[in-house]
Amino acid sequence: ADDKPAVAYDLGGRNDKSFNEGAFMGAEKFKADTGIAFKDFEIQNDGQREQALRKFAEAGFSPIVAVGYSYEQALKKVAAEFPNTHFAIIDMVVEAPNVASIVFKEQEGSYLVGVLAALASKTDKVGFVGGMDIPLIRRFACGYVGGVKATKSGAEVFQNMTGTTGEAWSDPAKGGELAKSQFDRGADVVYHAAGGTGIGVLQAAADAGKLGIGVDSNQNGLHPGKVLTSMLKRVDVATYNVFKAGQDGAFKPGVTVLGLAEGGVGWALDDNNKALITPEMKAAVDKAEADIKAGTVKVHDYMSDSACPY
Amino acid sequence: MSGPSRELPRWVDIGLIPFVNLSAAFLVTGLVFLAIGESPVDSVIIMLNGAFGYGTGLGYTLFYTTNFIFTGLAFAVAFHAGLFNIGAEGQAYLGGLGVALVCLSLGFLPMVIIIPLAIIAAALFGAAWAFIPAYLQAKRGSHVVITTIMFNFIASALMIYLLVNVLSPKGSMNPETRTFDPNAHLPLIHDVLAGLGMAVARSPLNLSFIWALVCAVAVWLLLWHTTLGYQLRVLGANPSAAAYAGMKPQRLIVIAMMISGGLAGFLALNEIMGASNRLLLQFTAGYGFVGIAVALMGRSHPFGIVLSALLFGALYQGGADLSFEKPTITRDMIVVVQGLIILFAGALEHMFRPQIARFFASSWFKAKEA
Amino acid sequence: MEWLDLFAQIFGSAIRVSVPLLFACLAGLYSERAGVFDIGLEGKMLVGAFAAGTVAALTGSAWAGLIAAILASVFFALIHGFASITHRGNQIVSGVAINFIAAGLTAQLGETWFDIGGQTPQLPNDARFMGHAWPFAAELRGVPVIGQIYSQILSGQNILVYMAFLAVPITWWLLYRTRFGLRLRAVGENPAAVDTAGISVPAMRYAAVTCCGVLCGFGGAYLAIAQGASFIENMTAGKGFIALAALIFAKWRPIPAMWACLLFGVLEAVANRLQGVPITGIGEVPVQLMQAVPYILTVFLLAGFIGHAVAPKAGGVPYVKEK
Amino acid sequence: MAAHPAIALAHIDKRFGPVHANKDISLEVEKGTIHGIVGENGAGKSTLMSILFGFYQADSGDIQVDGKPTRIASPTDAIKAGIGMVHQHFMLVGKFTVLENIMLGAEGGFLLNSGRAKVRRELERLEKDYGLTVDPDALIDDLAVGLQQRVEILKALYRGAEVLILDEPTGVLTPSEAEHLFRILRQLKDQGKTIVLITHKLKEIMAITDRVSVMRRGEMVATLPTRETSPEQLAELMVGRRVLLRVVKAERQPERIVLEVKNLVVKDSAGTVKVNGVSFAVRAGEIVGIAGVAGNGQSELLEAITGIRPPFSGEILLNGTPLPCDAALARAQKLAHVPEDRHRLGIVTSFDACENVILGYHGDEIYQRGIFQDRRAIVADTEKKMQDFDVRPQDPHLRLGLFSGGNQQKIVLAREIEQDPDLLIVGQPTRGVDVGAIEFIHRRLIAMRDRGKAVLLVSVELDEIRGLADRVLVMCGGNITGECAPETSEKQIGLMMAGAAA
Ligand SMILES: Nc1ncnc2c1ncn2[C@@H]1O[C@H](COP(=O)(O)OP(=O)(O)OP(=O)(O)O)[C@@H](O)[C@H]1O
Ligand SMILES: Nc1ncnc2c1ncn2[C@@H]1O[C@H](COP(=O)(O)OP(=O)(O)OP(=O)(O)O)[C@@H](O)[C@H]1O
Ligand SMILES: [Mg+2]
Ligand SMILES: [Mg+2]
Repeated sequence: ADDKPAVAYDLGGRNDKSFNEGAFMGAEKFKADTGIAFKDFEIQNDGQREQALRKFAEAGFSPIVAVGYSYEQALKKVAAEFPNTHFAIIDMVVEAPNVASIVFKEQEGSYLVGVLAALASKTDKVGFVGGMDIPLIRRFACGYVGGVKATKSGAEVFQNMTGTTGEAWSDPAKGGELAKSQFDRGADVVYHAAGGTGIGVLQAAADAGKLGIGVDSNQNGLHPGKVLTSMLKRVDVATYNVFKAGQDGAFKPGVTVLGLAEGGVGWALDDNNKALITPEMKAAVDKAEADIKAGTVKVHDYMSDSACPY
Repeated sequence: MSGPSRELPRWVDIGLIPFVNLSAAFLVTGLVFLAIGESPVDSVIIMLNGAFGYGTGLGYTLFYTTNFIFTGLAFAVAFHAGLFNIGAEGQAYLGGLGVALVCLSLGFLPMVIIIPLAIIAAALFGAAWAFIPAYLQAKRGSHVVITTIMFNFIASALMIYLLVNVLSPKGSMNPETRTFDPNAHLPLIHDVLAGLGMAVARSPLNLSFIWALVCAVAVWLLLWHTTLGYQLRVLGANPSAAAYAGMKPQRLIVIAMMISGGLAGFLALNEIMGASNRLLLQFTAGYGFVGIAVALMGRSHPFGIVLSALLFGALYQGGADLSFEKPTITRDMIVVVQGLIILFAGALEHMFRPQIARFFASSWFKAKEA
Repeated sequence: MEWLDLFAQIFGSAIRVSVPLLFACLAGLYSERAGVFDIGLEGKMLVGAFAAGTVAALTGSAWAGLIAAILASVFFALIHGFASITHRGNQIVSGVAINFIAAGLTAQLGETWFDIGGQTPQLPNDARFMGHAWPFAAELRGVPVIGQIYSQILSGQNILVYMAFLAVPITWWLLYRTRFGLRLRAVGENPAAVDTAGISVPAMRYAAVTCCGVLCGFGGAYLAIAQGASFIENMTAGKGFIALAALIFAKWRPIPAMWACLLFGVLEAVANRLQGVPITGIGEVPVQLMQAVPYILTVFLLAGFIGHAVAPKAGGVPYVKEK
Repeated sequence: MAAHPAIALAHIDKRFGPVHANKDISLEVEKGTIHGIVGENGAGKSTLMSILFGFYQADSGDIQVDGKPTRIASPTDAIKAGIGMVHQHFMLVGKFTVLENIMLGAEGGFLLNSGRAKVRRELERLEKDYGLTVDPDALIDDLAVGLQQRVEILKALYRGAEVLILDEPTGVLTPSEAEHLFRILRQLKDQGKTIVLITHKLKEIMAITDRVSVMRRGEMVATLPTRETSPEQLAELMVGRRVLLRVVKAERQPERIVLEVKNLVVKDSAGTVKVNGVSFAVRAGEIVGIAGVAGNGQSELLEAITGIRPPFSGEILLNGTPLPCDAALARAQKLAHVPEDRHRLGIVTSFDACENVILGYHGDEIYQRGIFQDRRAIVADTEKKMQDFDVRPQDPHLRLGLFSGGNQQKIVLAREIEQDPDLLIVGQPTRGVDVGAIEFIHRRLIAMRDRGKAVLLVSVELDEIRGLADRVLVMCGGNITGECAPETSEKQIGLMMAGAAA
């Protein structure tokens, strides 16, 4: 069959500087590498998820990458209707013979930036601003706290969630306010896992002369010198791999878990933040990374028991 | 004694003027298309094809139409009673809660029992949410426009709370309920027709479409063929006359708003019980507000409402296809078009009337003198 | 001592949060006091925010952004005026239309022009209104009460914050001490009286909706280029409606409008701050409840349980001379 | 003529859609005189004066003020030309003070402060010159109508009006307030001001004007020196033919009591007492008329009896049983009601005639078929009533607003009378109705009486009361100030209307 890959983004949209943008970058890279064009679609409301997937399938696209756990129900339905089309979903497990599920060990990446945050903090107080309050984001938070506490056991971590609905992903003003309230309480580094809302968090950090930590994509460049690092969640790699497998006729259904060892998560070091990362910090985070890969340090997965032991 | 000289012919009033208003809205829309560098003509073709050109598209069009019939009727009933209910959004939201509670808790019952129960629940919950603003308007004179706006927001907060903290299964990422048992799914039209040996394309179009048409007829009968409807219309046209005639305005206000809220609640039958089969956040997606435009376009008459709901349904579905085909056009464009229609067909409905009236007055004269 | 700090922090946050509410609320005040109801505050702020974000990004100037925001918002205000003053359309319907058009158009144009998900580009600091610390703010931070108020609340805000609070006495003065205000209030109470006094009712009402547009423009600019650093789709997120609630809560008067906005601001700041923190005796208050409080309060007020809000008499009714 | 007339209107023409409100009207008003304008409702008096004041634009015609051709395109122009107007409905802002109302539009600068002082000074002067006393800091809403009217006059004088137009100024006044007003008007005239006075009350015309113009159906039919005319002549000019002031009716003996009102107290929505402990009875076979200046509690009395407004205290008995405050139950107990204000209460102008014919009786069994309304029965009933009352056009499906005023009133009367009630309550039965229809309506009312029904009639037209009623009750200030026979002289009744005990 001729190769017609497609991506359906989540509500944040293709250019959210974060999660969805990762998928877009992966698809773009695939296009650049192979010359094969792809089609993508930004939904505007929940009702369109099913319609978008069905339209892609009807038009003969395959593989189709659904970006985000919210596609679960829609994908279940549509995948059953189109058994010969290949689908992939990110951040969620959908069990169907024609669906590949890709999930990440966000806790591991978050642990690493937690280590960096603890070392960079002068006040021994750091913050976390989540987007929508869901188990997935708690998993980020928990890994982060783990990293901080492992580095400075006395450090304090403030946690805020922006909201409980989809809008929590796109409310930068609120994100900024939450970050400021954490700065007021003494925090000097704040990590966000809040999609578009996080733009406000990083902005507030930059405005206040504190440090932010980006998420998903490399956000170091948003405020050079003001973003300590970014927790990378390689949605781009995942998307690329799905497309590539589709091209090679090697589509593999089932669950793929991408952690540190698999290169699915990590932290970003580039020109924008290299002045912020001291050699000691780099050494510490490299060690933590090695420990996790080796299995000597196990980062707790919040979603395994809905609890965070740190 | 002269005849009805100031009157415009009826077809002008309910046909030509809305058509002219609509054309103005589409004209401006065309300009917006040009402004973003898209051909309006191409876009219209894509939209028409998307809305009517193939089975699934038509199914979606009618699916959206169903929503608009419900919210349009909801607005119209209150409007005839002189009440401006812009709370359909919240009432529909609560209607969803009613439907979900029935479907979640009674999913083991046979479908023939669940469906009427869900209809009742949708109406009751929607009506209950309309009751408070109605009561406050009737007894305390708080303006229903403002209170229903406030109640939209309160409904939203309440539903978020319930979905996040009470209704969503543990460990789930989305604040939404589990999927209902199959018995509690409204049959999809394509499944029903398949059962009858007719193959039509898949779409979320479901039995609530029929229910919407039934409601339209029922509203028509209610308003123009029952004493209650008569009283509601008197209340709307001349509240003092209603008091003079011994009607109970306070009670009528509450009744009108509750009927309105109940109709809005039916939106949930289509969206929740028919399409998504689970209760989710913000499923009302602005349909309640668009209902105002639908009703105004349809001159607050059920049959007009069905037609204008079809127009808005086509716009929705055609717009979805358009944004799918043309990456530069987002769904927001459809929001713009809706806004323009509301503006021209609603707020500016009198703009072209004097000119049209003058035209007819003059040709009237000519005909008379000839 | 610590609770004083907490108080200062919450209040500082409340001020930042209440600024867009205050702009929109005063905007609505001009319009509604003149008898033109406006539920399109939300939409006008949104186009203001979009214009500000766009122009500030293109020119690199915050002031150019502000002017653009005002112009765009006034344009939409004039559409509302055209429908409800010139053509005597239904003001509620017109407001709904404005909100729809604004929401759709900003997102679509943002997407068309910038292609970054309906946003405008991230602004550098010198294209924004930045806060400036007042002299000795840092030094006085430790001084209880006065120092805290000075350094954490008064100092360090951006210029639009000061403008918002300055707009309150100005509005009061205009409304109650000038010819313009007298006529504006009269036209919202009895337009026929204004008409027979030889004053043009449409002109007064257009002037009022223009004021409304200007202030909504300020509110939008604040969101996009002062508090935030770009326009983001639907970034007003219901603030226009909270402002409307505040306006009713203030019974359409400027000084109480400020208190109402601050009250709603404090509610949000407290909600942000207390998130997830159980309160002794009550347990954890759901954030949703906190978010709904402004609306619930307004309903209570409208129901006459806390005072009584009487709208301007001619509000919402088009003025028809030859009936 | 030596001096120019203060006002000269020439060939003024004005249409409102199909209504030809002013047809080629010319009028001259001498300087320093009081000029009366009379005419039936809808004759076009207000329209003409609104054109002079620039509130409406004439379709054609010219205006001269003080001999100079003047274009009056807006009230501003009129004010500049020295014309002031006191409208039929006051143009005041209720929530403003007297001072602010007077300033509005003449603030004298951007800031209010300086203007305020000037208004105060000016008010003091006007008070001294004309005895026009009002508290400048009182809220308009708190003032009695008479004082509100004074504010309107002050507004005009403050703006330097030389010509003052008053549109039905006494309709809302008590006789003593009206007397006070006339004193002020005479004083103004003595100071050289010109006054145009619109009124329905021929007595007032005779009492105060120097010249009088009569309008009929949009036309100016005559302008006469008041000295040389009589009320009879004016009435004839107004309606276009001789008016029968007497209605022919046979003697009848009243029978049992149908309606009994005991110590009724009614308050309005603001809480002021409007009916102050009124008692009376109406018997079968008699028409009881209630006379009085509009606004003396008659409306509230009717509303209380018919169940629209809950009484504060007192008792209302119909056929011996207490009448609950419920318009529907009152109808069920055979009480019919033709309301005073037809447009506000009696009809729904946007509905078809047949839908108006069931108003109030919409629940009646004959209009129902199962759970639905029986459209056919309703239309048939409407056709019958239209025929009986000679309603034209005889189209049950025509929108009521498209019938003329007289025909609208006939539809209301048909609806109420044909119910064959025991008690008919009628307010202003012939307001805005032409003479032909007046006679018809009067005959139907008398026929009711002759069938042994009780009729309670409220009208501001003394002639109508005296012509129809078997007994006359006079109301003033919420009290019944007297009862008299219809033959009692107008002067005597007038005295009672002013509050003097009989
Ligand atoms: N603004 C208007 N629009 C349409 N028709 C109007 C308007 N004003 C007056 N008319 C019509 O013009 C005619 C003359 O009205 P006008 O008010 O001048 O009568 P009037 O002599 O003052 O009556 P009244 O004694 O009842 O005050 C009436 O038929 C009336 O219905
Ligand atoms: N506001 C209006 N809108 C539409 N048509 C009107 C309006 N006012 C009057 N008409 C039309 O003009 C005609 C004349 O109305 P008008 O009230 O002047 O009648 P009339 O000659 O005074 O009759 P009557 O003596 O029965 O009152 C009516 O038949 C009616 O159809
Ligand atoms: Mg008049
Ligand atoms: Mg007439």
